[in-house]
Amino acid sequence: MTTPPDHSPPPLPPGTAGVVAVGKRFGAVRALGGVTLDFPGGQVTALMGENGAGKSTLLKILTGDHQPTEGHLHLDGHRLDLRSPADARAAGIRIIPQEPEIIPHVTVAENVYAGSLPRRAGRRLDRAELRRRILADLERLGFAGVLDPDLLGSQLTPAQRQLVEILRALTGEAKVIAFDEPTSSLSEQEVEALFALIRRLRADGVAVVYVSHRMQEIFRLADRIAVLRDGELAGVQDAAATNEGELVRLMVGRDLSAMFTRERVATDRVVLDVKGLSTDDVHGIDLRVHAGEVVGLAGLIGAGRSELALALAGDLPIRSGTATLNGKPLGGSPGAAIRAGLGLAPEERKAQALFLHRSIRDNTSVAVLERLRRFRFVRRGAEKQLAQEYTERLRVRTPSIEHEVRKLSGGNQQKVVLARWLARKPEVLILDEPTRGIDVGAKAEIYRIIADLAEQGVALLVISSELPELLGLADRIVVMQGGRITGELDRADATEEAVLHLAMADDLTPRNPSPGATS
Amino acid sequence: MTALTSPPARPEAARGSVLPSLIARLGAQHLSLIGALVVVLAVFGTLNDNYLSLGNLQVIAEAATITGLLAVVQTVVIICGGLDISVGSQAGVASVVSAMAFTSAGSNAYAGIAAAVAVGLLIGLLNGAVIVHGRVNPTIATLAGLAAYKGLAQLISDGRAQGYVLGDPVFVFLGRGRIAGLPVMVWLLVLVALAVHVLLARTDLGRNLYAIGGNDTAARLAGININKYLIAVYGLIGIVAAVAGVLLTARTGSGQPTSGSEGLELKAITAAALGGCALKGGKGGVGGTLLAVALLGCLENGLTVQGINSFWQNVAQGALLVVAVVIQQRRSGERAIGLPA
Amino acid sequence: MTALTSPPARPEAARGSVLPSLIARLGAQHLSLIGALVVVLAVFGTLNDNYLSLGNLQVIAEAATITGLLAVVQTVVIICGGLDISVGSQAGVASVVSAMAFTSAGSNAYAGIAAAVAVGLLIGLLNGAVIVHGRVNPTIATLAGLAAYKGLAQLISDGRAQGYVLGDPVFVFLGRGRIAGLPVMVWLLVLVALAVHVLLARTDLGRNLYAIGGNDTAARLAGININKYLIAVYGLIGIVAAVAGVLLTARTGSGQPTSGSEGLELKAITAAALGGCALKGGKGGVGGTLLAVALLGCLENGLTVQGINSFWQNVAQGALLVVAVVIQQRRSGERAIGLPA
Amino acid sequence: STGQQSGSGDGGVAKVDGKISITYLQKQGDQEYFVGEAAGAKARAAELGVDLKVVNLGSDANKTVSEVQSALAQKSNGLIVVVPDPAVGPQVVQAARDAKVALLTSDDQICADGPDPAACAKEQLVPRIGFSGAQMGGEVGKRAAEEFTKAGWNAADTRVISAWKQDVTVCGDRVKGARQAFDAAVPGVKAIDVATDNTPTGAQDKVAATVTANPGVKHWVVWGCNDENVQGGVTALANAGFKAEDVAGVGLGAYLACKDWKSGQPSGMKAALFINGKDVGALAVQTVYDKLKNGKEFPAEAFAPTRMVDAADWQDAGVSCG
Ligand SMILES: Nc1ncnc2c1ncn2[C@@H]1O[C@H](COP(=O)(O)OP(=O)(O)OP(=O)(O)O)[C@@H](O)[C@H]1O
Ligand SMILES: Nc1ncnc2c1ncn2[C@@H]1O[C@H](COP(=O)(O)OP(=O)(O)OP(=O)(O)O)[C@@H](O)[C@H]1O
Ligand SMILES: O[C@@H]1[C@@H](O)[C@@H](O)CO[C@H]1O
Ligand SMILES: [Mg+2]
Ligand SMILES: [Mg+2]
Repeated sequence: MTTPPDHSPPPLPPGTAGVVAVGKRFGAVRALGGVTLDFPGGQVTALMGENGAGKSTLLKILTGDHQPTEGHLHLDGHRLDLRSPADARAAGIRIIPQEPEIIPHVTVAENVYAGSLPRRAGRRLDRAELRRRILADLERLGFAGVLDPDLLGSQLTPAQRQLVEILRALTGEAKVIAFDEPTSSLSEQEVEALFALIRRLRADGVAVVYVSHRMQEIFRLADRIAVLRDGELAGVQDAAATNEGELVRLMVGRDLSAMFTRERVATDRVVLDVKGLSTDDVHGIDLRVHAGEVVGLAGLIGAGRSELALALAGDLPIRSGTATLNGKPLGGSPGAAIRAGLGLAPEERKAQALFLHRSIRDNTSVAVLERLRRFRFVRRGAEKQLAQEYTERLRVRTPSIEHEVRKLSGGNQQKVVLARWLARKPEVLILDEPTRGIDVGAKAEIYRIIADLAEQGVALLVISSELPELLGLADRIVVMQGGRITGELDRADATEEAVLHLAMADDLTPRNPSPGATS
Repeated sequence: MTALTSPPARPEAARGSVLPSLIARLGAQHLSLIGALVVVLAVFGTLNDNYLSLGNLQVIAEAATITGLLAVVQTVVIICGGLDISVGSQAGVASVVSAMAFTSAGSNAYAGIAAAVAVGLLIGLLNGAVIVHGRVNPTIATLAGLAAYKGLAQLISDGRAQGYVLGDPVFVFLGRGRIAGLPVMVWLLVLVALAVHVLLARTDLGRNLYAIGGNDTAARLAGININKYLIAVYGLIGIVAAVAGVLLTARTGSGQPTSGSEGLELKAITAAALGGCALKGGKGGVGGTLLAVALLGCLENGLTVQGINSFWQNVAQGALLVVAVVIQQRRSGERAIGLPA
Repeated sequence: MTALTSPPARPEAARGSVLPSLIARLGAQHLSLIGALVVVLAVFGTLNDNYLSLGNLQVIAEAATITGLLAVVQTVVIICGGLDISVGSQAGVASVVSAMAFTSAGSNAYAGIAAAVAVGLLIGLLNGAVIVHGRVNPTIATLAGLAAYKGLAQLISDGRAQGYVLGDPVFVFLGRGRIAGLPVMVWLLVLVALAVHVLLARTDLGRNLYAIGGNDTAARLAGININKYLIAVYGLIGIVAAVAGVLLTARTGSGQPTSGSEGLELKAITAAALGGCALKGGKGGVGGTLLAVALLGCLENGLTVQGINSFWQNVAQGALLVVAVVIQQRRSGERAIGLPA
Repeated sequence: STGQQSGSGDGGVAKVDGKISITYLQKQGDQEYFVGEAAGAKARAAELGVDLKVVNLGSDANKTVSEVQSALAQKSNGLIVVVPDPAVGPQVVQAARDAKVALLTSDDQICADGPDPAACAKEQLVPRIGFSGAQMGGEVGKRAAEEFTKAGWNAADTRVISAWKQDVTVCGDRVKGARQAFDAAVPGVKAIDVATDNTPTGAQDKVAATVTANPGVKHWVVWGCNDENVQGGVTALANAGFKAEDVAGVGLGAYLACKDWKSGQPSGMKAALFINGKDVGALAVQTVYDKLKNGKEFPAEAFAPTRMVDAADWQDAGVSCG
């Protein structure tokens, strides 16, 4: 039931922005073609589509970061020409970009107000006012305890970086706010605070654009749902009048098999054995993962899951306790851990995993080169074959495996990270937020690969902030809080409520953002 | 007034009275530099009675002024993610221009200074334009400038020292005058350093420079006009390099196309880096840079005063540079490329 | 065998016969350099009948060899995210050592060469160790090396040219010999360049170097032992800088502590940068660097042959550097600091 | 102030009773000639019981001012200076006078009240131990002309290569002197100016380029600022296939030329003007010592002995060849 794009009457509410016949090319790649779409004021318009469908590109055009190669924008009934993000900001258009951009050596407060710092006469920075403002905004937006305004940008966790971007967009007057996968590194608590915020924005008449791959979120928030496919508008749906199946069909052009389920194949053979392990921020971890088992690791922001993963992978020093893989001790260096049979697909793809200026092929093969070489020469044929195989299985949207990774969409970049580690086939594979930003179709494929690996006897430790995903995948869920394991749930007993209970053991009252108007 | 150093990570420290906070802040951030400085002063002071005399300290300060000026502006451009390798050549052009304009304006010092500053500004803006509009990497653009402006200085001067300014009271005042017992040159350095410090630490302009150097995408998305800032910063460098060139003329008595300015870029960059500027941008401050300038100046003077031959001086300077940085790195706990934490 | 350039973005092009593919690849990636080279050759070839003579081309090649060697290894270290500013000083040490060891071993050239290479390797490993274990930024560490090794060369030679090797057939062969009409020195450059190209483009070691320079955290987490690679790369630089030093001795007839090696670092870095190495690492290749070396060499020779005075030469070289890079940037469409896409 | 006193009339300088300290400030202290000069000065200072410091100024006029000030702050009794550029001279003179310290220059001349020694009133020239660039060049040019004539070359197929670093003032004086003397003796030979960086390799590359650009030339005369330039030029010619008998290089310094001669091989390096840096350094220290100890007035100008040497007589002349 595709509604053709249509912006004839009824008259648009004030604050409506939109694009008319907009297209964008990057060299030979056509990212967008002829998209006409409105974002009405006082409504949440969700934007969906497979990885690489053009969602981020559309938002970047809307916010002045990219200039369209065809078509134009409008706001409040006037044609809009944006030559820079500054123009867009001035017009009242904001974005929370897919990848947070943080300034490393300045404080959170300066990060948030960069470009519009409060000042006194003579351009003197007004530090008192800056402090007042950040505290007020943190309070108003419900992030008061989560983000210390004096922290430096370089000290922030991925979730905190995301919060900085949200704060940036929500300060000052805004007519249009675009969220590009804002929840992909947030945990439940922050997600709830964010949703409350978005609802308030809508009530204030702001036009909200919301990009996400998470169906649940979309149906909780959106008034309208626009679907992009291959850079074109596949349809616009009324949220109340559509369903998951229909959206998926619009996105991928076919039906997807029903909910993912897998059988338990775990053996009794312990592969990864962690005893009393502590690092600087993680304490007394006891954990076993068996061959063929998928263990899920749940927790809120800063629970210490990523830190545990990095310690096992040899990148953070172990202060006490032991970790062994098939009896061989872990620790030392990432190289040693990999040689011992451990693989880690880390959490932050750009900072920790990708070589942005290298090809998909290079990025896929980097951890398996020693299997692909003869003497020390890389066997190009074998390498290409490997990269080709995973690029196809994970449905990476790219003209060729020689494409530079920086030119891929966020979700497709994530697939390349996974391809590297899936290709490596280690005995223990740790996946830290593996489906961050990944579309529905590819998610299903990744789940299938995880299931295959388990069947082949690989021991898997999956860290995810998306609880439904963990519940569907894991044989067992281990929950962390404050650097410690607070409990463990078997597949049969695991429910969202049970996991959340353990994740917030001390503080079971959800912090509701304080009421108050947003601007 | 806060300390002469990079912006406070914890603004609380910036409160309180000026001097103790200044010392506390400089101390915490630059302990290794201060330690090295104390060691250098103590060692040479013990070996030589005159080393710590007021006279010698003034000599050290005066000798370090021109490098200091260039190091201060180098700090600014490094903070915003650039680099200027052409500062020495720029100073050379300014030196020659100041002397030649002075002469042809009938021994008018103000004409000489104005001409030098104007030319410096022009060159700086040209550098900025090449980098911003030509999209040339700052290192390469100013590497090219290093050669081109040197050639320019040689061409306009025919490769020879130009003019003679020692008969002029203004130049003599700049080169030899004192105010309140301190050389005029040193006052100039103090003024420029303070102004740049205030710019960096206390104005929104300065904070935007840290943003640009720390993450240019973030800065752009925040609506900061990076191009304008970069061009302005290179323009500022041009002006300060011109002041350095004028001082060169005042000190040596004539306009020098290359002598006295060659190699200044390396000294300025060394001081900025030793003072804590991260070469990839976004970090650093005037305080650290000045400390580094002082350290290098005291060391050089001490070695010379002790009659150490210049070959050993090279070895000693290289070694000290490494030692100071090693200590600094260990303290800051920062991970250099690829090292385990 | 594929072209002398960074590992192929499109390996398809590497198939087919060697020469056309080489030209196609170099051409596509370095059109502005090739364009500039053609212009330079055409202009000076028209102005002067002998410019394009075999003899003069050999002179150009020979004059560019030492810079070329250092530019090739500079390419490697820049690719892995480092820099070596001390290569010139290293070559100076090696030059002096080769001549002194030659003399004290009773005019044994092999002893001279072996001693120089051994010392070069040691210095290189020392640089690597300071950077890796001392956690010192490569620029600062080798800036210190620039001073320290220069002092070392001066100390062991007492600042004087050492020995006389032109009576020795091995040194004469190195400095003046030809094989198949090509100077031995040039053969050496070709050999080193080919070896480094194969290392970078065809082996897993080379891949890992690009990875380290592209994203050191990612490289570490992919299991690459960055420390080992860095130390090895600086060791390699030490060896090649020593070879350059030996050639310096062979060409000038005696061991030169500073003469002939001072300033080589800037030339090498300029060539690597002009050839397409990104100074922040992860990008570049031997092909582009060699093209840049050729371009700079042909330009310098042409200007000299035309009798252009050295002041204009500086201006011309600076201007050419900017023009070539501007064209290159425009073509690659890459965003320099802060520009809109 | 300055105008009143004559260059030598530094009347305020008192005799020194205790240990005398002298600072020797040299341009290009890492260059072979100056390394020798420093060695000669140190040896003589040791004999005389003088406390001597040698400071390398490189080619930095600004550092000259700083180091003069530093030496004065250190209470040196006497200064000997080789300026990187004569234009900085008046500053040096002024500082020394203000401090009432004895000032002698070595090698290069400076003027008390103006940047150009050539345009200086005689009484304003600072006393000096050294040599005259023009005069040294003249000797080089004269010898080059003799070599040309002796070889029986003709102007048509001979070229002169004149190699120097074009922004070093004293280099310009030397090659100009050489040119004048040469032209006066054998007119009509074309000369090619080659811009170098004053290093052997730099000169070699530039001369090599020049040579291929002039294919008709059969014989070459080479001179330059110093031995580095001439040796580099001669080596380039050898590499280009010119036989020793087709090249007449006349060096300046003899410290590199002697290496060719020592090897006993035929060389295009036909002669060199030997300036004994050691003697200059020793004489300078002695002169300042005599003034401070015994009140003996500075001579206005004392020339270091220079001597044209060649493969046959360099050893007799006392050239030490490292
Ligand atoms: N509020 C906070 N402020 C600053 N640092 C924090 C905070 N919370 C956690 N950290 C740091 O984060 C690290 C532990 O978080 P880690 O990233 O391992 O957790 P996680 O469970 O993976 O959560 P996340 O979803 O944030 O990745 C530690 O280094 C800790 O010091
Ligand atoms: N800077 C760029 N250079 C070249 N191609 C680009 C660039 N940015 C985006 N593309 C291409 O444009 C297409 C659309 O990308 P976009 O980032 O808009 O996708 P998306 O819908 O946001 O995907 P995701 O869900 O993975 O974030 C992709 O094919 C991508 O490879
Ligand atoms: O370079 C020369 C040196 O060779 C010697 O001749 C003395 O004067 C210097 O300028
Ligand atoms: Mg996207
Ligand atoms: Mg995490």
